[in-house]
Amino acid sequence: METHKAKRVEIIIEAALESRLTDAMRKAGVTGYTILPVKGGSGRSGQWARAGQVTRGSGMVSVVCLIRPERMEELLDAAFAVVEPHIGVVSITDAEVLRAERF
Amino acid sequence: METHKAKRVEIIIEAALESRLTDAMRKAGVTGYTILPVKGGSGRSGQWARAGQVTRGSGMVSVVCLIRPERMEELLDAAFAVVEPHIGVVSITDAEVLRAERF
Amino acid sequence: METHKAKRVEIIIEAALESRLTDAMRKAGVTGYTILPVKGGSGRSGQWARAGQVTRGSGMVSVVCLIRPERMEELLDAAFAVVEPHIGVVSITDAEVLRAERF
Amino acid sequence: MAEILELAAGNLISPIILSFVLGLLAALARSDLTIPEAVAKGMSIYLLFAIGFKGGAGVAAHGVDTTLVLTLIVAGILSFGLPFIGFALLGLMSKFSTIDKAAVAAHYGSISIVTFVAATSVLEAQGIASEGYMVAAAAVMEAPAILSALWIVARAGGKSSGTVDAGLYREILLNGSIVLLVGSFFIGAITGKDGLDTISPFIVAPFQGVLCLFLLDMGLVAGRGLRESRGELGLGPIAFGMLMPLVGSSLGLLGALAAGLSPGGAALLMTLSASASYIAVPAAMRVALPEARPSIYLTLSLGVTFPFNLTVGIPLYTALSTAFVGG
Amino acid sequence: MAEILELAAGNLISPIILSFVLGLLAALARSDLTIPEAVAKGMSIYLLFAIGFKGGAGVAAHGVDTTLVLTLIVAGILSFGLPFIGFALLGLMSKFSTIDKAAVAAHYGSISIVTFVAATSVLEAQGIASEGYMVAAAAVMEAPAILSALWIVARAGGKSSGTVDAGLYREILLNGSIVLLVGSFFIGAITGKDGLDTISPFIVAPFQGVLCLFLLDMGLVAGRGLRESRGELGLGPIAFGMLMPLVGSSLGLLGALAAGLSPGGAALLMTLSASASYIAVPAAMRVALPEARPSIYLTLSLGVTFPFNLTVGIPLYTALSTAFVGG
Amino acid sequence: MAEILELAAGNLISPIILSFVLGLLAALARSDLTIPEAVAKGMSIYLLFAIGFKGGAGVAAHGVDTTLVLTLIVAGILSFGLPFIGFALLGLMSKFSTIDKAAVAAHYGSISIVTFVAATSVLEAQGIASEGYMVAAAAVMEAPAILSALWIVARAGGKSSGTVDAGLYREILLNGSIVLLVGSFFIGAITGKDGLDTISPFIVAPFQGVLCLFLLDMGLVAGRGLRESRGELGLGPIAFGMLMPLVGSSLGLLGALAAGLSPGGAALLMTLSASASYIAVPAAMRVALPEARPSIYLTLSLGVTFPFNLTVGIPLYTALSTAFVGG
Ligand SMILES: Nc1ncnc2c1ncn2[C@@H]1O[C@H](COP(=O)(O)O)[C@@H](O)[C@H]1O
Ligand SMILES: Nc1ncnc2c1ncn2[C@@H]1O[C@H](COP(=O)(O)O)[C@@H](O)[C@H]1O
Ligand SMILES: Nc1ncnc2c1ncn2[C@@H]1O[C@H](COP(=O)(O)O)[C@@H](O)[C@H]1O
Ligand code: NA
Ligand code: NA
Ligand code: NA
Repeated sequence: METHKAKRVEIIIEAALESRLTDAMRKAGVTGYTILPVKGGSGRSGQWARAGQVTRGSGMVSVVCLIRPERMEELLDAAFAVVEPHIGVVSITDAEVLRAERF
Repeated sequence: METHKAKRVEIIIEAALESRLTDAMRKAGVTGYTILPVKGGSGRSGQWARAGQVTRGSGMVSVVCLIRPERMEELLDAAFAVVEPHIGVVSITDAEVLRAERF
Repeated sequence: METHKAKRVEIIIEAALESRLTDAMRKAGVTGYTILPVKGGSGRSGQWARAGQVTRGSGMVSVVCLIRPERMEELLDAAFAVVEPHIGVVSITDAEVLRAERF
Repeated sequence: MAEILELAAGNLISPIILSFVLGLLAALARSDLTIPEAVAKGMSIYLLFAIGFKGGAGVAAHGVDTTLVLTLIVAGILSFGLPFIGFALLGLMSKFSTIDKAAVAAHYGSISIVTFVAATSVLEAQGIASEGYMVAAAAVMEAPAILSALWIVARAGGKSSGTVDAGLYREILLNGSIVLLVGSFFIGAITGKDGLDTISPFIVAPFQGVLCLFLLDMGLVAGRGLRESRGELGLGPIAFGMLMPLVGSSLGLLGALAAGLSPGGAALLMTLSASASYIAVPAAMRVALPEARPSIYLTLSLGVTFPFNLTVGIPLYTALSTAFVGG
Repeated sequence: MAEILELAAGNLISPIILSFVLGLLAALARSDLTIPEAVAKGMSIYLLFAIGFKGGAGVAAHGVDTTLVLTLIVAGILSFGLPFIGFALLGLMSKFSTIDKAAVAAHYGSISIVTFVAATSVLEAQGIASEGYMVAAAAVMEAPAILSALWIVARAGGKSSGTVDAGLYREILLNGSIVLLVGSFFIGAITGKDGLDTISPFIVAPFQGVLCLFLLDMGLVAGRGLRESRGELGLGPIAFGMLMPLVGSSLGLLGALAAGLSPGGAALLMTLSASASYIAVPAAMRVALPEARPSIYLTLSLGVTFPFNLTVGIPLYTALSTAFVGG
Repeated sequence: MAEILELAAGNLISPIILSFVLGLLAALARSDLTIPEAVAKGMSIYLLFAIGFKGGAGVAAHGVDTTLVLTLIVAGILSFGLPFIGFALLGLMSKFSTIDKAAVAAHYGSISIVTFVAATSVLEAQGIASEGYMVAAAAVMEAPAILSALWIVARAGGKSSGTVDAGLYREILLNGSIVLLVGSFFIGAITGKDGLDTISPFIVAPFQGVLCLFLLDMGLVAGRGLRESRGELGLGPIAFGMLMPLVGSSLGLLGALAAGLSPGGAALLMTLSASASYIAVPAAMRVALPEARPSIYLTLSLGVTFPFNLTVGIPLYTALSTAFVGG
């Protein structure tokens, strides 16, 4: 099966910023992404879990974005502007995708 | 720790097709996979979110499958046959796994 | 944008062992991770789904950990000690991260 | 006419309608008010169980009269038939593709159970009795329309890449709502008044309140749908979303007269015919006709026809049925 | 005997049993009917809170009689002891490994709170009073069986790779159901009749209805479990799933006589002894004995013993207790 | 004074307080008892809807008196003003950074709706009437405090990297709780007694029971928060968490006298002023002042002030308001 090179960018960010991130992505021309719920986590700002959480419904989400390698910088710039002052992490993996025309 | 080469295939697909995809995978001899819930997303067919969704309970899921490199083509063929007429994306990453005997 | 090499370790494990795994990780000095809920899956021990599950609330979780390559062995050792007698899978992918000072 | 308007006005300021309006406004104003998916599903399970059980207990109390079989047959015919009319009307009123037209038509042949529930509570408030087995008629009308739509697509040579297999038919026939509605109907019919007495503090007393919260959620969902699909529908399709319920309910009235239903039962059959599915059919369409655009069929069903029926339709159907069926 | 059959028949057509059957059939027919996990958990929290509170309020009303301590001791002994009998019986009736046998045995020493709840509502329907502190007996019986099973494995030289640490013991003793049951029991006992009056429209009136939906879910889950593990259990183990409750309830009856319980209390202790855990013990087994196969212990507990108790067991235990304990 | 103590004691052994205590203890003992997020959200939607609707129906019944506008103005001023006092007090009682102090202050200017709900149910139990529009006062007090905090940060030259944009203001003003509270208030006001009668078996009868389970969850969450942030707060801040409600309620009392509220209304305005937000404000802080530490403001609001108000505060405010406002 024919596959095409792509980057898989995963952004773990506070739920309160989700719409700001996706807005910024759309402005940067990135219209394909998937948002996964997050159950809990731990980082420099401590540990948290959705269930035992003081403000339910806050918490974090994971935004996964498959993108052509040449478009990645734009995405990272847009994402970074939103994530920068906040907690959360951004990671990038090399990937391949089917149906490249969709990206 | 000893690790073994594998492929990580991630298929994001409409929930209505989940059982059709896993049936097809089983027919192709793939019996190991994990299904993650998806909270929302955006693609060529527009934006959607589980919470603000018109038909609750539809939405999408992410099927993650770790597989030996030599078995991947079969998996992709099986998956593609299900995904092809529908919306959704398929991506592949190089990975390594512990406990190779389980794959 | 400047990125730094990292490993992305993904551990799919029974929910009942979640706190044991994260405790072991913390003991090994790993304080950054994210836990994703899992909806269902299939493996050598058979198929299961959260919805049709006999003991609700058990099921599995996916623990994702971004870590500096040189720290990975410690993480794998700690994780393996917990996962070993139980069902579940561990996979590792090469990744890059922004804001390396956070890892 | 004055009576209809009065009824409509009385209906409009009921807590359930206002809850729907609240949800709609909140969504249009982009408030972050949301009802968790699990809670919304829980409420819909509650409503289905309650309405099925009460229908069954009603049948146990009043016995099965001869119109039961007739009503179910009429209901099946309506669900099979309405998509053809819908498809033809859309040919005149829209520029949709064959597949989009067929998908929309399927929604209007099938039914919306919340619209049905809202109608029963309007009837109750007015003290109009209705046949308990109307719940069974609702269940009968869920699925046939889907078959009609698939047949229309096949006949029109519109080729869809979707999957129409045995699995799909099972999913359609055994979908959760049908099974729960029919199942609780039988439980109600078997356990009768005793059963109803045991659980009526759960399924009768708080019913209206749960319905309010459920309609709040429907308003939120409809409002978000409208906002996202803004501009995708022309005036023609929107007019269709209000004309089709009138056509459907007229045929429902004829069917009710043919089956010999009471005025209350007739109002419910009219409501069922007028209402458009927003759960079972969309799910089937994603599998069978993936090219059909959800933004079209869901916006029409939930954003146009559902509010239309809730506000204008139900009082109108009730008035017409009491006028024409006598009572 | 005729009386028992009549009771059983009356029990069988109650809304709660029929709801369970509906869920079972829906799952076996592969309907997609599902109750969201969060809603199912919410209902089980409701049931635990309500049953605990009512038990406590009952104790506040009738006072602590001298059998209380005796009952709790007997309950603990039953939970500790039953796994040994279960393990021995499985040696005769199955070919399971030592670890599988011990895991199954642990389930039968512990209890199923829904079976208990169903029994209290059968007693209520028949106007048979029971001691409020039976709720405390239920809490006492949750955990000891797990220790017995671990001890059996250790003694039999069966080595499991599982984790038996301080964390495990805390999880077993402070698991959510025990804490909620005991906690609400104390709240009920402290606030007494006043407290009960304040919240009885929430915990008393709708109780039966919530129980119906909860059993619908249990039916769905049991049915899906049966379908998936089809063929994994032989006839021997299935027979065990029906024999063991009879053995357990007999010992429960002896215990009730020894402790001096009323007929209603005796029926409940019999039910507790006869029932098999499907929440607390399976979770502990995954940690402590990961090699034990869930498809065995869950299918037996939820697919065989639970329906057996619900349909045949409870009426039988009630009849026996009223016959033997007098009253 | 004796009266206050008696009230406090009576309050302390109510099911709702004990449910909170149960949750707190379970969390501190590290039990795995948890209420699913969706269920907790569902309950809070229920409480907001019920309290809003009842407030509105109250206004419909007793009419809008002249103090309404005055009360809303006073409420707005309190919410705007209290953060400045809080910020100043924290300057004396803590070593927090400017941003942390401002964030904490915002919480105390805003309100906790559950504290308000608990106060209304204490008033009800004592047969003290209160103005239905106090619900509107609660809604008015949610947001202004956030603006004060942002202004404080800006004035103090404390630069936060957070995002203060139009989106943030919309989120604050149209956040789900405000919309639901105000919306259901209007539904109640429009449909009046008829509306209330229709849905009172849902929003009135089971209200206290739902509140119990909700407070159980609050206890769990507060206990987990306390455990995780153990040691992060010094004695000064903890004292602040109990002093600030006293300061707030005193100003609330003055405001109530100025506006001419009844004793019941005054008690509620005192409670609102004394309570600290734990939903709307924390969410806004994460966006606007991300450097502010949640472990500080949440622990103070939910771990210190909430239990303080629930146990000591509400009976005190009720006693003071009846003493000072007459009635
Ligand atoms: N190394 C990591 N690997 C995976 N997720 C992380 C990592 N570090 C932080 N996170 C996630 O990002 C959130 C905030 O992290 P932090 O900004 O370090 O407090 C955590 O709660 C985790 O969900
Ligand atoms: N580039 C992408 N990266 C990640 N997920 C995507 C991407 N494109 C599409 N998706 C997911 O697939 C769904 C359907 O996409 P589409 O077929 O483009 O409408 C979206 O709602 C997303 O959840
Ligand atoms: N090859 C695989 N790829 C992804 N997930 C897997 C794989 N094998 C097992 N799993 C996950 O691990 C769980 C236990 O697997 P097993 O230990 O093989 O029974 C399954 O239910 C899946 O969620
Ligand atoms: Na219809
Ligand atoms: Na037992
Ligand atoms: Na305040």
